[in-house]
Amino acid sequence: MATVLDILSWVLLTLGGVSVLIGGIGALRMPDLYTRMHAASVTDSMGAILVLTGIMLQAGWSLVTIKLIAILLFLLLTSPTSSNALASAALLAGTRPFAETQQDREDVT
Amino acid sequence: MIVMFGIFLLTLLVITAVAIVRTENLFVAVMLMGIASLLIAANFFLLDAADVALTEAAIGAGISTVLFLSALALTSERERTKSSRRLLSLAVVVAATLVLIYATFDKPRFGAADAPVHTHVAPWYLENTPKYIDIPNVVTAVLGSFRGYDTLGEVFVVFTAGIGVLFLLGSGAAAGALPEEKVNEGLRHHLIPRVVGRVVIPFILLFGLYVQFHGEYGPGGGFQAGAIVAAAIVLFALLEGEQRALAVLPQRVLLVLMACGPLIYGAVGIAGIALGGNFLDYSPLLSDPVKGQQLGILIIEAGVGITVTGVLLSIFHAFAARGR
Amino acid sequence: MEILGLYHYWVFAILLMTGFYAVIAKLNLVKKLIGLSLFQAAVFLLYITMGKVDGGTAPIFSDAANAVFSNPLPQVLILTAIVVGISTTALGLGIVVRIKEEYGSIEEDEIQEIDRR
Amino acid sequence: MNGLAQHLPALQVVVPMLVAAFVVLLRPRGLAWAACTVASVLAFGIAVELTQVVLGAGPVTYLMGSWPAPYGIELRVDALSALLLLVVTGASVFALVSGRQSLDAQIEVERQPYFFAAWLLALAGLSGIVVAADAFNIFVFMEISSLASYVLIAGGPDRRALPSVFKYLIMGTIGATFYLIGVGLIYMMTGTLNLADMEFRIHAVAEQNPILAAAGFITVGLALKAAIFPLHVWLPNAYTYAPHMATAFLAACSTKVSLYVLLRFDFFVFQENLAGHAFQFAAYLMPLALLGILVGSAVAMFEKNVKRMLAFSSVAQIGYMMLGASLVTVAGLTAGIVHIFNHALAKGTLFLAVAAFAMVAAGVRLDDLRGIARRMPWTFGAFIVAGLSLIGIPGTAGFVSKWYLISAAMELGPAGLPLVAVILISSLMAVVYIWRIVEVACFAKAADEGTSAVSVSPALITIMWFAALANIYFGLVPELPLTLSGAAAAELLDHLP
Repeated sequence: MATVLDILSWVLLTLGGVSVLIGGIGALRMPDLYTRMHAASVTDSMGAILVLTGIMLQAGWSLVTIKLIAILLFLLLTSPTSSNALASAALLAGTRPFAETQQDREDVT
Repeated sequence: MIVMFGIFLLTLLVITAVAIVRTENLFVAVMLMGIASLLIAANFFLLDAADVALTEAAIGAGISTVLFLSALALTSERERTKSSRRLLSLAVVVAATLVLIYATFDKPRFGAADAPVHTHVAPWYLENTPKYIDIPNVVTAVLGSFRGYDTLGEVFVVFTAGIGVLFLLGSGAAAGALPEEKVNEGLRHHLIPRVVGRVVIPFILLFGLYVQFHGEYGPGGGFQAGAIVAAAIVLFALLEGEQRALAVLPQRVLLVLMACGPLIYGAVGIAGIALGGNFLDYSPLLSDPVKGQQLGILIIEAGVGITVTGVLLSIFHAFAARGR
Repeated sequence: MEILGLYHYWVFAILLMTGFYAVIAKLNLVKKLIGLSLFQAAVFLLYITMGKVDGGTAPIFSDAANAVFSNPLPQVLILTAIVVGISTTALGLGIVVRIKEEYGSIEEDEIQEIDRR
Repeated sequence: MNGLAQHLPALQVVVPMLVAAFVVLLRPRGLAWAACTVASVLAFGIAVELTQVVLGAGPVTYLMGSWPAPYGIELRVDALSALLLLVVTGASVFALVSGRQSLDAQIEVERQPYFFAAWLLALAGLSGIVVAADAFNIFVFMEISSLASYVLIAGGPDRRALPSVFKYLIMGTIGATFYLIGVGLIYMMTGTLNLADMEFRIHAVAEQNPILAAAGFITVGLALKAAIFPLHVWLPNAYTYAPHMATAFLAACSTKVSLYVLLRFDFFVFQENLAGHAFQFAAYLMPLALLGILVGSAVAMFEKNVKRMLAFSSVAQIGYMMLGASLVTVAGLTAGIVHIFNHALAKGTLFLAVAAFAMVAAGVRLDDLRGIARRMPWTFGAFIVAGLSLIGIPGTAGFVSKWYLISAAMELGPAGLPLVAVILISSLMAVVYIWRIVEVACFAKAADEGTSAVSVSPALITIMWFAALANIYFGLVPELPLTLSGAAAAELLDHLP
């Protein structure tokens, strides 16, 4: 049982690490703010969930797990909210999506 | 493993630091500074300094970033001129770095348990904390009692900074007389952040109280708690608008909070004298000296928390009131 | 382990001097304050590094018997120093905001120029 | 009463500090000045009491929180600290009692509570540094005093106060951080923060790299704070644009407290422990002291703003103090330390007089002071007395310290002659710059007579004359400062083998 849990937790941790990595690469390589945010949200959602669940399995049933659940809930609440706030702030400030401008330009020519 | 992790974090830190100096966009520099603070905090955690890590994360990455951002909103976001005296500065800096690196070679080995730091004064604290104070967190014991006078000084440093900012920028009291259309509405028209904020803010406040009163048992204490509570109220002000935040905690109340913390701390110290001990001696507070110490630490930590909250909020409002 | 130890001290030296460079070479006042924060943060690293003991844990007593604890004293000092640092930064920013209001600039050379007139 | 007497070292710091927290809450804002003055007078009383105890029974120590010495924080008051306490608290009392009118004119009433709280915090911070016997505690109180001084200086009505105070903030923080690095390196090698314990334990590791680096960092950091030439660049502007009374307070004591810490470290902690300590003093600090004396005086001769002129003169006077210390003899140290006291008297009086001039004249540039001697004969008289003391005319306090300094230099034999020459040349320069003011004030025709309806308050005139007469009194009867500084010098030096 312990081994199964251990393996499971490492699988989750690895997957979580991979999502964080993907998110990071995406945030670097994507062309404009909105797509970058889209990529970074992989880190926020998948990365956080997988890594925290992995750690929970490592920690076993204790106070630590409860704290981790609290952190996870907090992250699940706040990170979409901050993404929303960021995106609407960008829109208000007049940042246009890259793909759209590209499309517009093609339409004009 | 831990070694590799440490080296990784430190390398990242150096890269961030260089980026901070090189970027010309101040906004980016401030954000990078926040990242650097978080990296430092993570590194502190690896070095067994949980309390310091928590403080650095709350103050270095949180409060300091907020302050820089509010100052940037009032000034400008880009550096206009570049550096001056570059070669001279570079020469000075490189020379000093070499001196510092030269100085590292006689240092006690990293982590050596027989280094003078670990053999002279510190073991006394580890030995005597259970005996005299009997709380699990030795850092809190040293901070609150053995070196409580330093902490008193620290509270006054925060207080001085608060006074200074209020002196320079005015207390923001004039904000009440603003015409209606100029009132800062925060994000009142943005539904999602407001709803989530309403859910989250009570829990942040609760967490602040937990950190405040859990300081004797685990990482935490007045400074961290003050920063967290202040952060919750700043969040409220951002979401609901300055006016509402000021309606909850008017400037005058903040000023009282600011001054109360040092006064509470000082009163505990004076009580020590009145009851026959020295200044900041908590043992005579109760008939059982150990209980007296615990009570003293509890009270002064509360004083610290109150001051930090009051000062940080006053500073925030002072900056915010300037923007209009 | 030896290298890691020295590496900590070297990173301290490099961070310190990176911050110092920003303070003396940059003309933008906010940038100077950012450099100053970095400069102070480096010192925190120096103190905490020297408090580490091999195989130690945070100096908080728990049920685990005969644990090795890291040194609490540098941690206490740095708690104080962090708060001192943020206080200085806050006051510095307050001054910068007033300078901007009075001079309309936060660049050292421009301010000197205005004063010379 | 005996019960309270043993707590004096703690009360010295705590009283002004707690009153500061109280002052910001005072509702009728005019009360702030009164509360601040009362606290200052109390602090001065405590300092006098402590001085008597120290003169009678030797150094006093106090254990904060009753924890034993290297573990808790210790306070220690010896002859040197007693002298500094007298200077710090005395300067505060003089400036406050005489300064109500000037401060009211320069600081808006609604901002006054903050200003006076900062004043008391500066006072508490400076006293805290002086009584502390713990390296880190010195850092904490250094920061209180620095932050509070920044606030005081930024209160100046001229907008140029702001860039000057920013520069001071940057350089002051660099200095404090350098000090912190030095303390950290020493702590790393010795494991202690208590100065006495540090001195004892540093023996074993004295020759190692970190200690050498620490000595360098601490010296440079404190030299920055003490405005020792060439690290004085923050000082002239900061003193010029500060509110006049804040200048009078800070110029009399703030750099000297940093100098005091420097002496503490160099003589208590490092003296016996660094090879060639005396030589290092002679090789590095003495040339800087001499250059500081000459450059400071020379620049002062050409300054057009009186406050800035006096500020540059301060740079030179700090040079005198360093010169005395860098001789590393009892006579030299006595001279340097007694000059801390005498210079505070002279410079404090001069700045009080300048504050009085500023109330009547349009400004404090030389041109503004045309014919001021006829309009303000009393103020001008006090100015002259203090100026003579600054120059070092026999019969004034300034003469005592210069005389001691010259005789200390003569002890070196022929090698001392260049030092004597520098002291004499600089005194001549002081004659020149004081004379420039006298010339303008007495003989130049006033641009616009009778523009000022303001008259200087009797409190200011009284206190100014009191200070001026003190200059003469301590010139004729210099027992008190000489006893204290002699004892201090002996204490600093009895560490020599």
